[in-house]
Amino acid sequence: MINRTVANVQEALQGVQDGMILMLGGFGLCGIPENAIAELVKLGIKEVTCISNNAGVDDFGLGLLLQQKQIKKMISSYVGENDEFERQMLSGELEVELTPQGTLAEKCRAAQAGFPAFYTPAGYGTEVAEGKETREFNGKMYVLEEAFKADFSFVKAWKGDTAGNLIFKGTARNFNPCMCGAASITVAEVEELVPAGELDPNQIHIPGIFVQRIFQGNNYEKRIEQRTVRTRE
Amino acid sequence: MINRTVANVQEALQGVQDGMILMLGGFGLCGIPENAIAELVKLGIKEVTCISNNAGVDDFGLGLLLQQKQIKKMISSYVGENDEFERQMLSGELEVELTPQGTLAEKCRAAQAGFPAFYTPAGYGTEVAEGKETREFNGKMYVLEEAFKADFSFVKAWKGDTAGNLIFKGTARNFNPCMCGAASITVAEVEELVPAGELDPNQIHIPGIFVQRIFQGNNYEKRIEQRTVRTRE
Amino acid sequence: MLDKTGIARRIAQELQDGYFVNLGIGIPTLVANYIPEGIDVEFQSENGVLGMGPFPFEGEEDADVINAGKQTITTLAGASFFDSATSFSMIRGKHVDLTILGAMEVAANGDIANWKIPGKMVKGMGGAMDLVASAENIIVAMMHTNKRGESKLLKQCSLPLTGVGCVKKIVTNLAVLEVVDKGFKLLERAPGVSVEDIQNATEGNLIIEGDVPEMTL
Amino acid sequence: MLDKTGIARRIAQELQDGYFVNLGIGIPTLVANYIPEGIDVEFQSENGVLGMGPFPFEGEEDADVINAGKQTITTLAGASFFDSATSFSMIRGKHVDLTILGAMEVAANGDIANWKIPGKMVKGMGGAMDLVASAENIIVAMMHTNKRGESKLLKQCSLPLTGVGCVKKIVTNLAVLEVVDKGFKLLERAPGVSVEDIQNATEGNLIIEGDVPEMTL
Repeated sequence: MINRTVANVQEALQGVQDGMILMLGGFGLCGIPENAIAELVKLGIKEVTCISNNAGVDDFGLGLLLQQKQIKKMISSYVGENDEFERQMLSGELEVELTPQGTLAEKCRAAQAGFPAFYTPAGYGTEVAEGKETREFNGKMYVLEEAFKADFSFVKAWKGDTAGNLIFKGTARNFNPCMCGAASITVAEVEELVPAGELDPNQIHIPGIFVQRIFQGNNYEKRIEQRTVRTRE
Repeated sequence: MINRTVANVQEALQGVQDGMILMLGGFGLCGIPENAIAELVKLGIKEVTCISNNAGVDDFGLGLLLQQKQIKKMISSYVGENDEFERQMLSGELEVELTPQGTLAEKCRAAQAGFPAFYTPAGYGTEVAEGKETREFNGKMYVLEEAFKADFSFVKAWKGDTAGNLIFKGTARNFNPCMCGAASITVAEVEELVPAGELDPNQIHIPGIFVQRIFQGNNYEKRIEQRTVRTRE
Repeated sequence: MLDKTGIARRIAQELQDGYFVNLGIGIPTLVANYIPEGIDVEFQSENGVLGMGPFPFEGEEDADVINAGKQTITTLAGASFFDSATSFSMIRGKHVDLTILGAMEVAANGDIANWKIPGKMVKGMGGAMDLVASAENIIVAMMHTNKRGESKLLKQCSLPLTGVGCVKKIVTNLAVLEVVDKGFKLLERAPGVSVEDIQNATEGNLIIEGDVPEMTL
Repeated sequence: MLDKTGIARRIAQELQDGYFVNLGIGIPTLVANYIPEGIDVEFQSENGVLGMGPFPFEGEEDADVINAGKQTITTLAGASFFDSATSFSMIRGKHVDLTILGAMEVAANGDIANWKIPGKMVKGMGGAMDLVASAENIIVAMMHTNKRGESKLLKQCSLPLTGVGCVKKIVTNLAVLEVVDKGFKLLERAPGVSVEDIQNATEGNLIIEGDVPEMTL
């Protein structure tokens, strides 16, 4: 077994530099790599490009990096819940590449799987397709989208083992598996790190080969953005 | 919950006709849809095209359909263990499209995921690429491969529920998940069919949306092709 | 005239037994509350869940189980969780039977705009571009006019598009319309709304054939 | 001169700590028996397993747990099972560090042929085309000559290709060779084999620089 563990978040982020392209898992605040984000803030890494479906909220998630003006460019599908994001984008301080959500996921998966590009119907006829090759297959139009290239990928899993195998929980899975192995170095933080052999090999969501560094995260807040409930009758 | 169960293999195969394109899961004899194959033999369906990584062995798996001359064309990556296959192919009785294994898997996955085509490096510069578009991305050459189009997909899972959710076991997983939802109708046979709600939603390998019909299989032989063992010291 | 709940109730009548349905944020989310009796449908949310149930009881919220609107949810028997790539395989691969989403503008040729007002508002397209480019069956749920009283059913969209020629049906507070070759075909009027009311609120070509029935809810 | 076991032992010296390795059918499979002490490697098999262990004890074979050669296997702590698409994501995405496979012919430009003899034998390419087109690091394990005594290290392949310009290193019963710009560079001789023996058995351009050491096993 190849041991993928590192001692802590500091070791996990070694090599992260200003100007890098970073992938970050999560959907809204669900399943985000909270420890890695906190460390990026602490390190004061600047001018980074972040590939992430959302940009957190004003005071949590990637919103923390936005507040510190650490982000040069965001590649996301949705920014609806973040006022600071919208402000920086409309003022031109922040470069933003809005990408359809399924295209965003597949651009990660293509990088993970060694596909240079793929054809998707999403965005055909819209400004997303401007400057991109379009092509007809079987009477339908498609846009050619290229795989992402990133330096680091930060993901959050529920359980992981020392071999780097990951299991996600509920909808906290989202973009995390697609981003594993999609960057030069994939860093996974987990709620529970167990010795290799404890996880059922049949139930691994992401095999350790896609993960370079894994560590036991801590102090997860797991904030809820929209607490919606029903009352007992 | 949308109920995907059918009573038996007969009901599961309703609508299968001569000349259709069929996908069949399995790698060698591991994880093949034994019940569906037996029924195809019994029904005497003719002139079918089979998309399957292998063609079984002379007296089991798809080899049974080859013996009965039911197959017009095979699309496979490997035929090494089947003498009748090799004989029919070399004599020209059987049309064969040999496809690199990763390309075969991805042509299924592309059909499942709504991608019309993809670029892969596999086969560039070989006869597999003849007549196909090739293209350079980042200094490397790729071949354009199109998604499969199939009428029925027959897969075998370990456990399944009435909603069509599937869990596979060990390396019997192989092509089965990639073929789910890759044909007009996906038929899953399972070793154990349980009521919806019994499987952990976090541990489903294939969600029921990719499966149209599911049934409890029986009499699985699960033959071993190469029984290799070590002796206790 | 319908309120948002009424729109959702009318759209719920479009659900058919065995449908897998993706509901957008806003009015579409309400559709789940009005599933006709005797049919089974399953709701997919593009953040990675199939088989969504109602909101959780207070105290039972799980931060790891949300829908695409970031609302806490529950799951029903037979549910499954999956990653974003798989989620859009369901959508792009046409395994989802019906998509219901909101819009800022719809054009008579089926174009839809719902993600951006240049220089003013940019929410992002989220999964909407994938959904509208892929689905065979798209219903738009929206008010017939915007806050300034201007029609949202146009000859041509003025805002950046989300997708081209994809909308099949529209349910508004005033009417049910089908997108056909030459414009919006009026299928039903909302209770108490006249054909003239609808005509006045519709900028794009409105096609009226024979008597237009009032919808039943 | 080496036997098949010897070839496997020599190739095992190429393994490095932390390598994920894909082993082809035949001689490559034997490499797993000679992992150098003190390093950790993991074996991937393209039918969907990472972390392969030794063959099972008699009576413990599981029909659902095999390798790409259809042999019954076991798994080690930290192993995982996955589907074929994911398996080739590992291969195509360059997550597998080293590929070791057999060949019928290798050319001086790195071309390889190992899947078909037109009109005579067609085994199929299996995963070999994906492996050779993707891997950065490919070692071919084979006999230096075929059954008729003809060289398998050629100026140009005569059989249908599996991949172009991809082979980096070759370990045969006679020698270790590296594929360089102008041909096969002789790195090591097998025990008891002379440079002349290797020259005589090599049709493609053989590059000999200085004294060629005998390999140590």
